[in-house]
Amino acid sequence: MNRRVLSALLGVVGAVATVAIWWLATENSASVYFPPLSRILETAQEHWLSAEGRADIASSIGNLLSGLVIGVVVGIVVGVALGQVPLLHRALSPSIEFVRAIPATALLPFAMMLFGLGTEMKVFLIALGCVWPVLLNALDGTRSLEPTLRDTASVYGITGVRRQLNIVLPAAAPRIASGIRVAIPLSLILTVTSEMVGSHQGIGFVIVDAQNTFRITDMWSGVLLLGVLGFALTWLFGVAEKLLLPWEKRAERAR
Amino acid sequence: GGPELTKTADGRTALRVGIIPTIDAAPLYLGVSEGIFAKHGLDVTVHVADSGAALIPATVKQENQIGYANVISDFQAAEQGLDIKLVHNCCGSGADPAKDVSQVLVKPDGPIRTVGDLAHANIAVNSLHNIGEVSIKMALEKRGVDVSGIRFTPMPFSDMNDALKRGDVDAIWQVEPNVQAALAAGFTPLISNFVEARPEATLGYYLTSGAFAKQNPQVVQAFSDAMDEANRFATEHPDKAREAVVTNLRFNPEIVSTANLPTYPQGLDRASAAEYATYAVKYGAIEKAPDLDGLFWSGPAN
Amino acid sequence: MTAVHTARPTRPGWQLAAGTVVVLLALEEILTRTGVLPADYFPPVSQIVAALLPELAGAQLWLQLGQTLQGWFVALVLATVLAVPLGLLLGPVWWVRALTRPVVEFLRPVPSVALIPLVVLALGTGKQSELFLATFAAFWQLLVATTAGAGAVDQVTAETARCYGLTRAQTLRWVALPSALPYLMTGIRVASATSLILVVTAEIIIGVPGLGAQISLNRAGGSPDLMYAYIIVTGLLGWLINIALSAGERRLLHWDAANRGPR
Amino acid sequence: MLEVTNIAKEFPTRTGTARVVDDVTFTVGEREFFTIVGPSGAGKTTVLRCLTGLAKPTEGTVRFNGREVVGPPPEFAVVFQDYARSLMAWFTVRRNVELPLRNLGLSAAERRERVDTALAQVGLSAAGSKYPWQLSGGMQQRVAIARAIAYRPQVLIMDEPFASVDAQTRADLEDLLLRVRDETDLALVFVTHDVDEAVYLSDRVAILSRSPSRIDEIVPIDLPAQRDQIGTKELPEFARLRAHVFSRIRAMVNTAEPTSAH
Amino acid sequence: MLEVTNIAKEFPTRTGTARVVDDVTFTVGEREFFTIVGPSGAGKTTVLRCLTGLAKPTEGTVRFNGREVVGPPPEFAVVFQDYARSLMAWFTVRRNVELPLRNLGLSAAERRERVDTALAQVGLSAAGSKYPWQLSGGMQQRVAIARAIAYRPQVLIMDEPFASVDAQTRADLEDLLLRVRDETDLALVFVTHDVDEAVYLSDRVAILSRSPSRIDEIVPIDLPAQRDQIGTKELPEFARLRAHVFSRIRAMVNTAEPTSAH
Ligand SMILES: Nc1ncnc2c1ncn2[C@@H]1O[C@H](COP(=O)(O)OP(=O)(O)OP(=O)(O)O)[C@@H](O)[C@H]1O
Ligand SMILES: Nc1ncnc2c1ncn2[C@@H]1O[C@H](COP(=O)(O)OP(=O)(O)OP(=O)(O)O)[C@@H](O)[C@H]1O
Ligand SMILES: [Mg+2]
Ligand SMILES: [Mg+2]
Repeated sequence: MNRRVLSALLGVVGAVATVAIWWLATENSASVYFPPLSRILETAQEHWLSAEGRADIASSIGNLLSGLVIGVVVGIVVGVALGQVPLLHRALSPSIEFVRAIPATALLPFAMMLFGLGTEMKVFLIALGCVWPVLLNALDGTRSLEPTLRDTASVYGITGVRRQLNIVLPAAAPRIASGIRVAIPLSLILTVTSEMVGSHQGIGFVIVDAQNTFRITDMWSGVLLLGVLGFALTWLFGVAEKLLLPWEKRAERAR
Repeated sequence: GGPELTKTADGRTALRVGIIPTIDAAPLYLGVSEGIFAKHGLDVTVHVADSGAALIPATVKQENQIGYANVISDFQAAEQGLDIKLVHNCCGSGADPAKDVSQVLVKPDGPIRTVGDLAHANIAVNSLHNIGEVSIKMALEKRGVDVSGIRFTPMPFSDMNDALKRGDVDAIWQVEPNVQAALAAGFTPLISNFVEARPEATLGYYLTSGAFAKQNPQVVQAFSDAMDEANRFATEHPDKAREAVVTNLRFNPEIVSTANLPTYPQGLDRASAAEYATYAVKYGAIEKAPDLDGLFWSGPAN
Repeated sequence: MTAVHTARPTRPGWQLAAGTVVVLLALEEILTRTGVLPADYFPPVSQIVAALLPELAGAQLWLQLGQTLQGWFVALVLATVLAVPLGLLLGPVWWVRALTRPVVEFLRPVPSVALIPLVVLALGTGKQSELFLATFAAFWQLLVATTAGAGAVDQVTAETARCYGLTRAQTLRWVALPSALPYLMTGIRVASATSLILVVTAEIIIGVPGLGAQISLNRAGGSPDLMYAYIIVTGLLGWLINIALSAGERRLLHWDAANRGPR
Repeated sequence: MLEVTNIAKEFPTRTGTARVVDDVTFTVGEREFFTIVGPSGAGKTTVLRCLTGLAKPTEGTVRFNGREVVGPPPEFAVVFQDYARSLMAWFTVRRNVELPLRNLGLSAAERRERVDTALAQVGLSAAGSKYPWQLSGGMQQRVAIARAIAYRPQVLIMDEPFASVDAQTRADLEDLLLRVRDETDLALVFVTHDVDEAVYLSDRVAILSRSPSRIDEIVPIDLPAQRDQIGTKELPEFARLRAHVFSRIRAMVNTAEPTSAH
Repeated sequence: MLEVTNIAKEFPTRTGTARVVDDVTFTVGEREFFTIVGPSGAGKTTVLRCLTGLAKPTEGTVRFNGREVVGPPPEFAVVFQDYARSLMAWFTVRRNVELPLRNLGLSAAERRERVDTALAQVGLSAAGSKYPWQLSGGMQQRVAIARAIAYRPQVLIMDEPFASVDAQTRADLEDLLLRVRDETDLALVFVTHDVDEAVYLSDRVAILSRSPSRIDEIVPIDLPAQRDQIGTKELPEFARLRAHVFSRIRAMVNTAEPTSAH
């Protein structure tokens, strides 16, 4: 059988097995905190499929995607730039590391000060969180560019934008991709964080509100939805990656 | 089950009490520093957490034998089936609106100038469907304002002043000591929502898990007795109460010195809880009124 | 011509970095003093420093710093010890990867922050909750980095190992691990920040002792200066940690193209 | 000892499959020096990869001592054409050479001795503590050779192992191989583009046709067993064999895809 | 045109610096075919890197048309010894060859034409749409050569460009170089280990001593300008020059660090 089909099938098997285990483990659960999966699914269906739930999802996904895209683009651009200008790297790295270490929750006031309470603030916060893994990976990927390749570009006057697009980015692409794969779940986490303040809508809002009012089943249904979303986003990214980086399959060069 | 209680060398029962960092915690600290708990055979350590969302689970798990949550959170937790018992009043509103720890404030030059204007305001609260929302609506309704058009926006107290300044919200709900900062920023108080909602109400309770209460009724009683004393002490010595939060919670002494203090009432107040329950149902914070008999601890006899 | 010079890694040392930091701080000072940024809310550096200095002299700050540092370290080590062998062992086995992928991808985005009440219920409000949250978050990031790194082995190098009959364990140690190491070190730096952030967040929300608890206390107590002082200490801690990690990385990866000297 | 029977190899392409090796059969005996020559892109490397079990032939089988080869047998050592990538950048030269010896049950002293000998044999005694990327191309290639020799395999498979070394060093290394073969009963499968080298070293030379490749001819080299860089190459038989092999390769390069160099 | 004056190159090591090139001086004239030979590890690649401005000599200067070379001048093209790593795995062969042409202000049609010609010249017309990792070693090397030729530089610098191709293809490519030189006024700086090749192609052959290297001798090759694979190599002068260069290299290999092959 085709390896790809088999992979997908195995994935389904893994997923089904996990769901089954969860289902059985919580079937008769009386714990408030670990309700039966069946109840969680019911709640999820009730809320997330309603008009209100769909609006929550839409608003979160909108913010999430904008933040993620901005974070990824800025991360790549800055990372690739810093990777090639060691002076810049040295000058900025303490400041970068400083900002990076501050929890998003502590940066919330700052984001609010800059953008008020609206969508911009949330997008900013998400982008700010997603930027780091992409930036660091792009930076390191650029720095370890194969020296012979770097020399080739120099010799043939492949400079400027052309060098970035044709040499540096493809060479750093596998690293950048791994950075993006870390950024995707971060964007979901930050969507939740950003909706803790000043919002009336969104998946994060629903989760936090449920948490504050001890509606744990509702909270689980939100967490479940986040998982599904994260899985979908990662899967989509995997597809995009295969299309954008076809040469990477050389790793599995004919056996 | 639940973890075994440990005793100190001199035979006192070690008790961990969870609290959130507000002025409400003053009697608890005084109880420790003034030896009140020791007198009742308890060795209390205070554990501070940012929100009730973490405190109630820790209490249910009996990691903190005693916890704290406001009256609405208590109802919500009970409604969701968390096994809690309210043990003692923590803090309450007095009868004098001028001394309320809680205010709804607006910008002097903002869109909202009068209490009536609040009917269509966007008000910042620290958490939706909670005490702020319920008490504001209660207070406004008592003033004859239609509350159906009010919007609430959640954010931390510390962010509210700026949000109001920027115009992100029309009004903010602040509790002490943040009220002082808001007044210093030039904002105008419109209503004293705790006092106006219901004077002499209990707003927050010390609670424990039902299982713990069942197993250690004497300890709970001792705590309750000690809190009676500690609350009385705090009421009689407001300066010491202020000092307690400055020392223990590192509150800014200047701000605390001008801040209003809540009342620290005796025993367990059911009447105000019943009234809050009614309104909480009305405003959708809970679905149906809790069984207060089950929720309130009724002494070691049971 | 736009001659592209081979970048010669000049080492202006810390002066340049420090200079940039000073410039940025001065900028903040000016902006808040002139009122471009609201000063009563976002205090000028000088004010924050003034609040910080007495703390530096006392024991409190260092005690809390120690707590946070310990949490960060234990969580990072735990996450590394769990994720790296798993990524290296499972990464190359395609069917294991296929089997576990949906579950992994599902668990990864679950925000630790949303799990706090559950974690508190299961583990309490002590250090172990903080460690669980931080390890949970850092684990996935390291797993991704390791899996990507495990796929980065040069084909000829891998075949060399096969030809010379290196055992699976040897190939892992001598070929797969060093090949993955550049990815891994980047992953560790990302995860280190995550771990620190979650430790501090747990301290803020659950009240586990540490810098976060101080941030939370000072916020509640209406002392923004002190709150920012502690936030800055957190940032500085992250910065110092990164310096240490980078130095370790340069030693460990001295053979990597990124760290080879001038040519 | 080593039997290659009717192997073929296809690679998947966008539009189907490309048949790179069509039908190749040969055997290599004990202590034999077997060389494969052929035009660039003929499929020599592909055949070697099948031989070692690194690639699975689409058709046909490879057997070593009667057992089918499915993965690299521990008795084999390989020097890859892409030698630079076969060295581990994170290990010193010594460590690179020593690595495969770990599984042979040798004492540390024995390992050290083998490494020292091999490095000396390829003229790299002084480079042991350097890293591969600090070496010249030819030096890297010699490290790969030293590694293979130190391993003391039963079968040594080498893909253009002397492409990057100077003529004198090359001659030295050629003689080294012959000597090692005599001393340790080694069989060699060797790929080279240097026809002189092929004839000088080999017991038999297989000429591969252009891809999809078949064995064009297997030329037995009936030169005296004791080879000598000057004496052997002066023999008329050497010149004849050399000319023969060369003309076969030339014929194939020129017929199939003419370079426009003419 | 190209003047290399007293260059030296040191590399930092753990214990100080290693002097790899000690003192090298030569000039390359217009249309000259200048070849550098020397033992493996002599420093040939290092000298070429200084020449192109990819590395900065520790001492001495390199001038091209009077200007000091600090980075690769646009008039240069280079074929690296490590050819496999100089190709971009993410581009097809065509794209790899075409990329440098983008800066030359050519129309798409002109670019295509140049790429087609160059690929045909190295015998890879059929491989244009393949990826580098789908090619054999020798084919990859020819892609790198095609890229350099399509660029039509004023100075072409090649580091063992024919190491991985068969003898016939090699001869074809050698003649291709000579032809391109004649047609486009190209100057070549060439490194090879094949002494025949060096003498056959060059106007002058520089022999580099072992590292820390100096120029041992620069041998003018006074063969008729019009070279021919058979005719030229039959000239007695060719044999003499060949023997002379070979003996110099041999002397150096054997004196400095004797391989234990003897
Ligand atoms: N992964 C692959 N996918 C498609 N075609 C391939 C692949 N690998 C090799 N080929 C093709 O197989 C043919 C033979 O390649 P191989 O490397 O075996 O040649 P070779 O005889 O070793 O040549 P050289 O002497 O140049 O090294 C080439 O035409 C090459 O394009
Ligand atoms: N980055 C480096 N660090 C230290 N030493 C180096 C470095 N690069 C090269 N060398 C040393 O410089 C010397 C010359 O290397 P170079 O690559 O120039 O030789 P070469 O003449 O091109 O040899 P070959 O014919 O084998 O390619 C070698 O001894 C090598 O070890
Ligand atoms: Mg080959
Ligand atoms: Mg070289």
